[in-house]
Amino acid sequence: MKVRDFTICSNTRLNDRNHLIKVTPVDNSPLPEMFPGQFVQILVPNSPHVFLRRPISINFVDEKQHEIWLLVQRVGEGTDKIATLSAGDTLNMIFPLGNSFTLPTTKGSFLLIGGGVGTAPLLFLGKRMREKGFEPEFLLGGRSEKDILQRDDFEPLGTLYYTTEDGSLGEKGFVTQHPILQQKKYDFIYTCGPKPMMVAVARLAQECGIGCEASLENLMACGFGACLCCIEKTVKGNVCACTEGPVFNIKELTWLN
Amino acid sequence: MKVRDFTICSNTRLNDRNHLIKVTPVDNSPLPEMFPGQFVQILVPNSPHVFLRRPISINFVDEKQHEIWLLVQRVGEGTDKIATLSAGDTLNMIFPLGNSFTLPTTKGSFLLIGGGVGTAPLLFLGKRMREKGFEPEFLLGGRSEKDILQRDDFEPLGTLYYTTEDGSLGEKGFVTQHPILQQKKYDFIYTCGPKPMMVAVARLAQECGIGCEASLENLMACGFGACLCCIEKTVKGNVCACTEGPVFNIKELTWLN
Amino acid sequence: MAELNVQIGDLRLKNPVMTASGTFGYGTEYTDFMDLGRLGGIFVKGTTLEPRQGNDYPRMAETPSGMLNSVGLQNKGVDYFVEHLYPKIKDYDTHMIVNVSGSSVEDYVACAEKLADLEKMLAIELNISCPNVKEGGMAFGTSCQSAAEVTRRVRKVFPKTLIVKLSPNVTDITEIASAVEDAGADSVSLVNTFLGMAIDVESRKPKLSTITGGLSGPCIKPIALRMVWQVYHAVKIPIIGMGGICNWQDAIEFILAGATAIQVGTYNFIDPMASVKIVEGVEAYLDRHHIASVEDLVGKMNYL
Amino acid sequence: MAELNVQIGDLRLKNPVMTASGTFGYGTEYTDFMDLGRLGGIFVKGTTLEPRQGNDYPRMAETPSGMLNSVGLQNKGVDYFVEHLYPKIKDYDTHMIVNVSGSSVEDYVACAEKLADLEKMLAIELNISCPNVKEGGMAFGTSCQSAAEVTRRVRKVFPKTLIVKLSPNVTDITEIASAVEDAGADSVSLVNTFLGMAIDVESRKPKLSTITGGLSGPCIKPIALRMVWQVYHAVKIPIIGMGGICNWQDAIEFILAGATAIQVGTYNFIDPMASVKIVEGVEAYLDRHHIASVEDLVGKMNYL
Ligand SMILES: Cc1cc2nc3c(=O)[nH]c(=O)nc-3n(C[C@H](O)[C@H](O)[C@H](O)COP(=O)(O)OP(=O)(O)OC[C@H]3O[C@@H](n4cnc5c(N)ncnc54)[C@H](O)[C@@H]3O)c2cc1C
Ligand SMILES: Cc1cc2nc3c(=O)[nH]c(=O)nc-3n(C[C@H](O)[C@H](O)[C@H](O)COP(=O)(O)OP(=O)(O)OC[C@H]3O[C@@H](n4cnc5c(N)ncnc54)[C@H](O)[C@@H]3O)c2cc1C
Ligand SMILES: Cc1cc2nc3c(=O)[nH]c(=O)nc-3n(C[C@H](O)[C@H](O)[C@H](O)COP(=O)(O)O)c2cc1C
Ligand SMILES: Cc1cc2nc3c(=O)[nH]c(=O)nc-3n(C[C@H](O)[C@H](O)[C@H](O)COP(=O)(O)O)c2cc1C
Ligand code: FES
Ligand code: FES
Repeated sequence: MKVRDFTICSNTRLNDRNHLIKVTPVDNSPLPEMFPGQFVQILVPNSPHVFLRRPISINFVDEKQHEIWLLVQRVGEGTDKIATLSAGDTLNMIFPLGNSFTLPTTKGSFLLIGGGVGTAPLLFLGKRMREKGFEPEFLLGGRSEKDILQRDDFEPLGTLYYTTEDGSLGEKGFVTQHPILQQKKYDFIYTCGPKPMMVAVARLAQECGIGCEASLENLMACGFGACLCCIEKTVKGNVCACTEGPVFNIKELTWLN
Repeated sequence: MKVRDFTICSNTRLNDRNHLIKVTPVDNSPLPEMFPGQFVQILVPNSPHVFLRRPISINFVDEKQHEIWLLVQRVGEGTDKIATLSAGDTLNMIFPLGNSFTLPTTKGSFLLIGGGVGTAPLLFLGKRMREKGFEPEFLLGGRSEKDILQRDDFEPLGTLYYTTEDGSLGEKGFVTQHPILQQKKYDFIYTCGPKPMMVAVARLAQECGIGCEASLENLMACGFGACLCCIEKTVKGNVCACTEGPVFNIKELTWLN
Repeated sequence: MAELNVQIGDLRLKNPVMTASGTFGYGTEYTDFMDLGRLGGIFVKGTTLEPRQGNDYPRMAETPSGMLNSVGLQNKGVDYFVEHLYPKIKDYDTHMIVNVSGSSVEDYVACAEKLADLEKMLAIELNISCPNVKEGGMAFGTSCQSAAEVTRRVRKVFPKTLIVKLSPNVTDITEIASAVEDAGADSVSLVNTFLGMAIDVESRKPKLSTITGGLSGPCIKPIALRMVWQVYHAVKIPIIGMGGICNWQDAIEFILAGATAIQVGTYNFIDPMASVKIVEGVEAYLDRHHIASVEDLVGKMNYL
Repeated sequence: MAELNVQIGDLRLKNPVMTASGTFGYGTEYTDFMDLGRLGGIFVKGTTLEPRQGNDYPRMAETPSGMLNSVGLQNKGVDYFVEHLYPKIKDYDTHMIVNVSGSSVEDYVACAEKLADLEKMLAIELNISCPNVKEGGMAFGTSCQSAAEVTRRVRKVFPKTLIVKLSPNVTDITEIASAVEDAGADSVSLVNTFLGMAIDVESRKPKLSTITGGLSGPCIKPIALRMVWQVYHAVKIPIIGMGGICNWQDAIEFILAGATAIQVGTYNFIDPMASVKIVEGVEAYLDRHHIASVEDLVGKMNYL
């Protein structure tokens, strides 16, 4: 874990609520090794009402450009202030934080299911899987076509399936209603998105006997194990989502009990 | 009094600590009548630590351009945030606030003594005096030449005298040491600047039997008479500097008792 | 359109949004900014039997999300109020409520008696919680006995709506609330300011002439809200909640916690129109949530 | 270079800057960010006789310039601490101090007894002020009698430096401070969190699973500072001050008000290096003001 200032290289608005922000260390210092599922804690600048840092997933690590990508959805003052920064502005981050998705060890079929801005860590995961010779498939869901983010970035990584609530892209409905889930038997599912979606995915995975990891977005104060505020109830008792998570195997969680 | 959003037309850095900011109503609405000595209360944007508004004098009203000028010295987070705004940014202000300098009613010789950023309201006062046919003279003091602000704007309004602590412009020393004060008998002095300077000016005026008004910079919470925090002890008891001031005749003050 | 009326003692307020004593002058200071008739009520500056000059300058210090003040009840006394201020404000289209302060029980009683005679003064707020005066003030509000005593004595001479304003600087605010309820208060308002201080590290001097002063603003909101919730479960009389309210969300929080009405204080300095905006925001919230009357929301926090 | 050493009971601290219990884990969480040896001391997480799971999620809510928490003393119990954690932390080059919590006097005593045997544990901090547990906790810290009682009983079994941590949720903190001083405490630390709450207006649910929780951060600083100043004038034992300290200016304020040492709490979450920066800032301040030792500054606020 490090605390470091980053320069914003670019800030691209993807749709009305989502921004893709690419950052590089101010001092050009080397980036430590980072793993898919890990996150950063951002000090929100210029904000009258935000006191604590804000956790944001590592969306992608571009080693060549020496950049970390962050996908930020504006939901309140913190994400708003972050999303309105411009190229050249500085951002202070604690990083990398948390555990990470478990990469497969044997060949198989893998589905990465993301909803809304929850697709963020799946891009990085897909890339790493691809690099290790796996063939990830992606099932991305959103309210409508414009809510499916970074399609161009996902494209080269594997087969893409979509669901939208209004049917404007892919199947109409929720991710768990996509026919591919009936048609194909996956070996493992990775998921990140709104909690109701992840619970539905977890239920489906359990029913079909498919292994599944989910990335949680519990409220956090510190992000590095000091405050014990972010706990998730697991079969082993309360554990910190920021250090023992944010990625959990659904078998450890008590969601379905 | 009104609360209104203003657009920043320009922000010019005058020296390392001082900025001249020109603003115009966002909605182009007419400006109410304003008088020299009055001030505005600025809502500081983007500031994590500033809670209350910040009082700033009306430096000048440019009727033609429909602009109010503000001279802002960076001394803390509030003035810092204001000074780093750019053309196009919005500023919310309550204005105009306070009483004003008393314009002369009969011809005579008048000296306007300002120190540092305290010269701010004297530009507007000098302009109004000039318009009414009076011939104001100005005695401006600062640490060194670069601290004497807006010389070009003062130039057309009347004779200028300077003192600087390092002698880089005009006489070396404090304003009260300028020889003109010995050479010439003024009918009235107007002053604004650091309190020790104003006290020295007041003492000198009293000794020489010259009438004198001073503009105070008491700490303020509201700026419009509601909180009773900004009081000045006067011969009539505690009064609000924001409504019964900021301009006081030195005879009302208890500074010299 | 949701019903905004609420009842405090004998007062029917057109809406639950009022302004807090010491932050709204006599209302007149705000007429440039709004139509005062939009408000449920206005609590005017703390008024004492004798005129008071208040404390020395400096009386104010900014703090994180708040401010300290040590005004010390500067006012021209109740007689001046009755003669010169009351005539000016009595016809505002809202309830004008005087905040009565004192340094002895006799002071409170004498002051309340004079105000009882004023036709348009339908309520007073007994300030037994001012931290900025040497004698009396907060001392009355930090013991059940003295709080009850001053309430009982004022109750005898003041037949109209009697609101008692509680101090948060206590171990258990519910005890004090119950004591003043038993002593005849029609309503409690809470909270007054928290005793705090600040030091300038370069001069090493306190930032207030009185060393300590009263802390107000959003910083105190979580504590004030907790106290309202506790008092709601301890008394039957209506509660007027305050402490850091800046917007309609804050107001709704206090109402859910158990406040029948609320007061906006410090935030008036920052946005003089805040109280009127809150009236609008509360109304829109009720409509959006299909709640027929604000009274249906009082104390209706959902439990997890 | 100014002298930064200060004395708390039998402890000689290399500097007055420590970190607050519950905000600094067991120190290990911060080793990536700093050399722990730069600190005067580290107060580890609240430890109880039996393991505790703490309260349910959600346990945290952001508030203006602060946060509410209701962690509820989640910890693996004193035996686990002694066996598994103490060996890991005992050789850090700073004082490690355990924050001892309990729900009965017997708990506190049993816990303190076990810690008394640890060679490198030179002090404990008795937490009689936790607002987030159903039984005991804050209840001990809000009455002189129970505060004195638990202090006296622990004093008997714990011969090393005994620090008692006070609750700010009281009418008169000086009474409690005096009571624990008389009962044998070597030092008092203050303040713990203020009891507060927050409600989500859309769901109308409390933001914490426990409804109320402890408020910390810069928002409470003015009140905490006032309490330190009051206690300084009431007791002779050294005071450890805390509540919203974020930078060296805040630390100097507390020292001027009467704190011999300070603790940094919530702000560690925002800037994990804050405490080390404060050590540097305090030193620079002393040098700039030509003050030979930080002990010369304790309680040296100038009066107006
Ligand atoms: C490990 C982790 C990774 C995350 N990754 C991303 C990411 O890559 N991109 C992204 O846009 N967001 C991500 N989030 C969520 C993001 O942290 C929150 O949206 C953000 O903190 C909200 O801050 P705010 O000030 O904008 O909104 P606030 O004003 O604080 O809150 C606005 C609304 O959002 C809710 N909210 C706030 N924080 C959370 C949270 N942590 N979980 C659920 N609801 C919340 C609040 O209850 C409120 O209703 C992540 C969260 C975690 C814990
Ligand atoms: C009627 C009036 C007119 C003013 N006109 C101008 C003007 O035209 N241009 C200008 O630059 N400034 C003016 N000031 C002063 C200005 O308001 C303060 O400098 C500003 O509020 C400081 O805010 P800050 O957040 O930058 O500094 P803070 O962080 O609040 O304070 C920084 C330092 O400045 C001191 N300070 C803060 N406010 C005041 C004050 N009101 N008086 C004296 N010292 C203060 C503080 O004690 C502290 O030492 C005026 C003040 C008043 C009352
Ligand atoms: C400058 C100032 C003056 C005050 N004067 C009084 C007063 O005279 N009487 C009183 O009962 N409360 C007084 N108060 C307290 C407020 O009425 C209110 O109880 C408190 O500020 C908390 O609300 P807030 O956080 O919304 O400001 C004063 C507060 C401020 C900030
Ligand atoms: C998340 C959290 C957990 C805490 N846990 C404890 C604890 O276990 N024992 C204790 O005595 N104080 C605990 N505290 C209180 C702090 O030690 C400190 O007294 C308080 O937060 C005030 O200081 P601050 O404003 O600098 O945070 C905790 C505070 C926080 C924010
Ligand atoms: S967020 Fe602090 S322990 Fe996880
Ligand atoms: S600043 Fe509020 S009365 Fe003057």
